[in-house]
Amino acid sequence: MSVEFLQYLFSGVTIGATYALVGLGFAIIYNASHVINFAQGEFIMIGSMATVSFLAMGMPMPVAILLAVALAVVTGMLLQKFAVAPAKNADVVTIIIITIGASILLRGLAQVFWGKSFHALPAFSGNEPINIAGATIVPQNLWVLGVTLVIVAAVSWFFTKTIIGKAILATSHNADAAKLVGINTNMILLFAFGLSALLGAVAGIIVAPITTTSYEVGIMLGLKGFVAAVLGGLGSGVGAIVGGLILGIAEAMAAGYISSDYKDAVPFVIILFILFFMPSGLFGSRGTERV
Amino acid sequence: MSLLKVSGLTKTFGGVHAIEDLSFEIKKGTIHSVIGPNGAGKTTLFNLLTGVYTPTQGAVSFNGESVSGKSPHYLAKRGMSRTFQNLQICMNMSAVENVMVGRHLHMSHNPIAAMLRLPSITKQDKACREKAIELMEFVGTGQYIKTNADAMSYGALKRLEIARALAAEPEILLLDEPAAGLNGTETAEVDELIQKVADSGVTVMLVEHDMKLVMNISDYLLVLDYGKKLAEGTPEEIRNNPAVIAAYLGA
Amino acid sequence: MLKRVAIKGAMALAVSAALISGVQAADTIKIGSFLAVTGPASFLGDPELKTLQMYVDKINAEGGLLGKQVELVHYDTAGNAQKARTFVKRLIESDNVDLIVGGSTSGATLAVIPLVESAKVPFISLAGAVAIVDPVKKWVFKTPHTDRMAAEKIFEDMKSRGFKKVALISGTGGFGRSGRAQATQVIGKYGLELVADETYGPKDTDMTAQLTKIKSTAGVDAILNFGFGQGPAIVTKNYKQLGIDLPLYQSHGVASKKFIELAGNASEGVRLPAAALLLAEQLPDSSAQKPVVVKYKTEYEQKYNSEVSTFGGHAYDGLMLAVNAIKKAGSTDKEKVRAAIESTKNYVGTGGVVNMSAEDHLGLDLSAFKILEIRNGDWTLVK
Amino acid sequence: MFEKLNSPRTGGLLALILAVLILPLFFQNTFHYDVAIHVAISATVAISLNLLVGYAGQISLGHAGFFGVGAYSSAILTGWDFGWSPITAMLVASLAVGVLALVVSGPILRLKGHYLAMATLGLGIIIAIVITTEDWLTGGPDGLSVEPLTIFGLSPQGEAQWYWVFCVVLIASVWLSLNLIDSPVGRAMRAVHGSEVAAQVAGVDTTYFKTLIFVMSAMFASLMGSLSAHYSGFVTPDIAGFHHSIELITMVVLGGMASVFGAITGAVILTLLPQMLTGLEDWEMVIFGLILMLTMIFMPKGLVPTLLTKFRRGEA
Repeated sequence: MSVEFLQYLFSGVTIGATYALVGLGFAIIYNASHVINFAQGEFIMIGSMATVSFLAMGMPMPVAILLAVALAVVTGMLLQKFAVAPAKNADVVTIIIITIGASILLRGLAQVFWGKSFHALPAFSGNEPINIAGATIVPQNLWVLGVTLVIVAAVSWFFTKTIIGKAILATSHNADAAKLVGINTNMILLFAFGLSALLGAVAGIIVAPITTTSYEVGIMLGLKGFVAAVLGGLGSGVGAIVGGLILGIAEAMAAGYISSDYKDAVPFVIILFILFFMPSGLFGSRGTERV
Repeated sequence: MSLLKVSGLTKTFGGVHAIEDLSFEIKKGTIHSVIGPNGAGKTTLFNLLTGVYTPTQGAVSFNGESVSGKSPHYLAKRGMSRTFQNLQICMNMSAVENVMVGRHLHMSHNPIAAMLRLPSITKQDKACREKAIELMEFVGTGQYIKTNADAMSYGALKRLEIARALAAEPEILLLDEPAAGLNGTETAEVDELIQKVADSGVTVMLVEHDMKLVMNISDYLLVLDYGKKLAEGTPEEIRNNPAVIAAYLGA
Repeated sequence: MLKRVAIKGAMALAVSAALISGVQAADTIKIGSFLAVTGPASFLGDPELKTLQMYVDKINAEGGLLGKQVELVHYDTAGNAQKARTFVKRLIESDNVDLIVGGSTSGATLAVIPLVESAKVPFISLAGAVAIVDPVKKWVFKTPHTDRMAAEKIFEDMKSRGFKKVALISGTGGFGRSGRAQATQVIGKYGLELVADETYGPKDTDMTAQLTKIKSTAGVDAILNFGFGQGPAIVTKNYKQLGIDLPLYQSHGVASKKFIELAGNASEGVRLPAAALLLAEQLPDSSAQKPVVVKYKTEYEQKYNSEVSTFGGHAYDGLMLAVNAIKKAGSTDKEKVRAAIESTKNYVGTGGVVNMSAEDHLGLDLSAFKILEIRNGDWTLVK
Repeated sequence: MFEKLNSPRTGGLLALILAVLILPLFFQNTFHYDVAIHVAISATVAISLNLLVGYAGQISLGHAGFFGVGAYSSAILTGWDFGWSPITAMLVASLAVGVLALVVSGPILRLKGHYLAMATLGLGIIIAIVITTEDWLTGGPDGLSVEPLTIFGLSPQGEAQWYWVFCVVLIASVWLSLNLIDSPVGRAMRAVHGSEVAAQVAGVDTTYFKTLIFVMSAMFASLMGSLSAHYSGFVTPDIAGFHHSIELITMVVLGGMASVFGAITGAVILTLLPQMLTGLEDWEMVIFGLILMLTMIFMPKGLVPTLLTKFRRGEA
């Protein structure tokens, strides 16, 4: 393996891990409510920008991070309660427009209260490059990977082992049946939005030291997260994570070996290609339509 | 002569046989019912016959032409029309427009002419609307002509679907549980309606749970059980068939 | 029924049309502006707008211009050139402005040039591309140094350090694209050779792949990055991460303290061409620019409590050029004001000393640029 | 007589023509004309997009891509390199877009719901990236200037003349769309939305009709892109971008899906609103986002259909 390849791989995996977390957020909400939340990217923004602003108020880093994540979770729940829930019977496109409206609103608020400039979070544990077989990474790359792994493990434990997790899954399979067996589906939806906001916020915070952040950072990351979720097959958690990693690595490889000009087009070319041959993504269910 | 001939028809979903090695024939001008317990594969059979599903194995021939694997709209063109167990009404359209969609095959599809609203189109459209109204009255939904489909009752929609299917002027009409969810009076009305349709020369294939209705109007019956043919014959023969009695009483 | 709805719609449209036509203000001098205050180029538009507002207020507090109050009419383009066109039409047609100072990005400026030319309104652009004033358009001027000058200044410095082979990396936004084109054009003049040419998107968050490619290109003597926004900061961080020990040059697109803040200690040793404004107090007392830049810097930082950038400086220069020209013309007659701007001589601004002429609507030469190096988290002049 | 006036084709069209004729009386300057022209351009594109999204039920989040290809093709083909006549360029561009749409429609239109949204979004973004990147042809992010429009030796001069051009185009497209919707083709299209399987068993070749409407709507967007490029004399990649696509679909959904006059209303609102919010400076986005959300939450069917239902109920 050449040094360049290894370097591209590291770079791809780091950014891919972010896409994966955001994609997982999309998948969780989609699973629970069949809604695509175009405001998902704003959770990334809220996580990182709120941390920046709490730090500026003089709070220690861990407190700032906790508060920022909490803020994102609350925002996510408010979004569900006041914007998505009232429109639950509306058309797919209508809900898309509502969440787009929400994302404009959140971006606007961030711009008013946190300003328009770019910010960098300090790295969690220094900036000294680490050399691995000739390729170099910074400690923050390891943070991104580590935190992503922990979160993915926690989420999968949550869905398979806890009551609330199972209830979310049940709701996603059949909301009416879930209601019948006594699951409070409203709470479940609220919870799903909160959880997905948490994932977005965490993703935003762990990459901000590498990528910098601003009130606009959510747009592109949100879109790529959506691509990751669809690539994996909407609603599949594993799919979203694999999808995110594939996108990140493909982007880095394309920039390295093909042309950096078209790097941003790569995820979209991949998704079109995949959808052309696998209309429900990599891990999507391919059931026959019932009539 | 037989209008529809099915031989060795098989459909599997993920290894499970929904229909297994099924063969039967339907004669022109008859009312042919398919009965069987829930999950026997009746709706799957309809979906296979009308091209909504593609058979895993076996052949379907319609008017002597092999049609297995053909698309629904191709089969419609050949004279096959159907209704659905779970309503498939276009709720974004008015009742009469739903029936007018049923006449699709008899209309011009030139988009340019349509956009320019050429006289040929308007003339044809007027005739189509009249025919649709006529059909709505025929099935007994005359009072809903200007109503939006989403404002109609379940029973009315069931009959609207039949009107839409008839609008195509089919040779064979497949009705999937036309009486499901209807009360006694409504069922009787549908019973009468099916008889009327058959009298007008259309071959009818029927899936129905209401045994009284089925025994009343059917010329032939096909009994399915777990995707396989259990019995076949006239109502009288079926009534006395020990296997059918066992299956129905045993269940 | 539908008709009623449609008529209501029409009435609503008419009312809104009346609304947006704005109230015709009394006898004021109107300066129009359209800036990218939000959007990806907001770090340009934001300080520009703040500067314009601050100094227009100041002028008014000091009694106005030609005895009249100055009114600033501003619209936010969010960096969208199509929006810029609509707003410039609004400025010219609806607000009847006497002159326009604005256009944060080259794309927005280039898109409105046909409009101001046909409406014959003096326009001082705050955007970088050389194409804005080359060829010269009668009504269009600009204050920022061109990207060509930046490239020339950088290559001059590289040449003086004996470099031969240059690796270029640039953003795919308007600024980076235009800079890349200019750099490729002028590089030959300095006997340098371009051996790598990489790009990154305006919202990209990782450039290690591109830099790895450059790192593995043989014989590179120095790296030049043309871009603005957060991109150059990430390039700088990634460059440090990869342990590349070649000299790194940035363009004038990073000339604000924000860059040092974002890139952190990775920015140590980075060189860039920039206006004297960034050095302010460090300038020798002999410099004619020193009093101007120190004054602007102090006033801006006091009022807004944030670090000054050269972009705000461009707006300052644009406004002052306009004010001086109106004073000189003694009226707001558009042709007279235009002629007055064109005859600007020895205006000492934050960007340098401006000498305009009919052939030169920028009026700056290479001496307006200094090569700076970042040391200990601050700008220092390279001797 | 009154019955006829109540119908969208007679009453609605008359009202629209009346509005178009009366509006210039309120215009004080060419900026007002410019805004009206932008409304007309957006409305026309939104109507054609509504045929696809509102009537046929196929989401497209990449329509600005087709608009952009039309605009750029016209800019390039009429430019000095080629020197084509604008009308030829416009038609060729639209045909090319039609072919492009036809080629991608096969795999794309098999998709449903969010998958279709993703695919169209991706397609639009790829088009925008190509336009931004291939600067030798397109001028890159800084854009390209466009030759003025000449048709049979006539060339619209100034906003007032262009206003009439675009209004005629708008009225024509309203008329054509209303005709189409109320025809066998239109019913087939709407049936695809209402119930794809019902349409199929009624003999509707759903693939054909989805493709037809997708291609038509793409070609229409391209034509409008060309026209608007000639009007503004300048094109930048923004017009092909993701934000423009979202803006167009928002017009359709906000105004009302499956409503021709809804699309126009959406275009009016989304064009005027930003102009009216300019005074709010930093709060512009907040207010805009809020209006968008509240409208859609409380009127999920969009403004025109919701208000119509209210009025009808009031009348009954």
